Amino acid sequence: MLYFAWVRERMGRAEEVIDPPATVATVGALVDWLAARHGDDAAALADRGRLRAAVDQQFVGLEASIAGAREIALFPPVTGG
Amino acid sequence: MLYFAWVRERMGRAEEVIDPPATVATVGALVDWLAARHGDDAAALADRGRLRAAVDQQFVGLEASIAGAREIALFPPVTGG
Amino acid sequence: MNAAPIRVAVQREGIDLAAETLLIEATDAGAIATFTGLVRADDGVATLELEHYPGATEAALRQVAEGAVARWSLAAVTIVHRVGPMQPGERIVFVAAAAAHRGAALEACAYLIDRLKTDAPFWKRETRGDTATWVEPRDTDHAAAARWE
Amino acid sequence: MNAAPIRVAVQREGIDLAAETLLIEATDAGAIATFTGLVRADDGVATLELEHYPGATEAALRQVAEGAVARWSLAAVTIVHRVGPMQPGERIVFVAAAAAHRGAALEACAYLIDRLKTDAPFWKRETRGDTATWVEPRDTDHAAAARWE
Repeated sequence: MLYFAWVRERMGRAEEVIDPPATVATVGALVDWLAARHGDDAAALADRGRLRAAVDQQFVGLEASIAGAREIALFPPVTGG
Repeated sequence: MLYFAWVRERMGRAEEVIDPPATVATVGALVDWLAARHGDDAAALADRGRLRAAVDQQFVGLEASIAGAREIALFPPVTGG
Repeated sequence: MNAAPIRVAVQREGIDLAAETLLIEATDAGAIATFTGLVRADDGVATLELEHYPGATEAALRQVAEGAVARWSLAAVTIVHRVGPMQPGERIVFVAAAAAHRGAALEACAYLIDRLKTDAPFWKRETRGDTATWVEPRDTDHAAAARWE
Repeated sequence: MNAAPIRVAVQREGIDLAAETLLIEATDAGAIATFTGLVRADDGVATLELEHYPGATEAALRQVAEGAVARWSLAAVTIVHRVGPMQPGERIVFVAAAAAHRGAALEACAYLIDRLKTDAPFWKRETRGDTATWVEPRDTDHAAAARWE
């Protein structure tokens, strides 16, 4: 897992290695699983409407599959340029 | 009078002082009067559709008045930039 | 047409406009349109910090550049984006499009910056006094990007 | 709004992009769009010569710049046009618009170059081998200028 911007700040870490059960099939389910681990993480990830994700560096919606994914990132909407 | 680009080349001069009669009231009439002075000038100014003019540095049509004008320029359509 | 050279860079150091200009002018195009974004000081911002997603950022910028090359007949495309801390007046982003004709260069330049604003993983944090704030995305950016779809 | 500084220059010497960039970036705008026209070598042109109407040219360029300032909220406008003989690869014209927001800068930049092409008294003569030809105006230039009316 990679976290960026205020997601990183609220999670208190920029990255971690995770091993979710096979029943966690989508990005949305993964966020639920991450949040369920710890109260602080639940608070950090509470604002689902402002969470964006990438699976193996491809931008995806929360409904996207994470099957076989090696790198998943969570972050706020982008504000570049 | 000022001449630019191929008008200048065909007239064989970049500028001249003229004193047309008071009956020459418009740019178009002035071009006719200039052309009537000399066969070479008539040939140089023959292509009226491709002549543009400025009176005292303001771009005008051939129908524009030259009353009181101090500087009149004849030139081809512009091709800058 | 897809052979137009694409230059994409994400860097911590300042953007060297003279060097970038030399590169894009070397393409023998007749028309070059550029856009430069600068850190504005007007609302009390002391420092702007840009975070990004290494690897994914470069890929996203390349995709934006390739999108422009696919739509217009271009001689070259440049996208340089700065990351890390910056002061007001410094360049955040520079994009350039070179083409034989000015219409293609101007439109491609607008496309590059509009798409970059929504399609590349950058996050801005502004510091005013002791307060750091993450910049929220603007609806107008999404509207600007959407007009190219 | 009409207080935006306007810089207009018609010059025989080469266009110094670094100096022009410094001037336009000094305005504290967040967005700068530029357009540079270069002499193309692609159709065998050895020399391009630009003739102009001294005095009237500067007034026409100033009018084009003022037209942009009246339409958009701009921090600064630059128009620099070269005259005299030029070689392929050299800069003929540089225009720039600085604004708080990129939309205004990009649109104003396109306006400046489109209007300049039809509204300013410049004439181009191309030399290929021993033959010099006066360049004819292009209908597409008038169409591009007309879209701003």
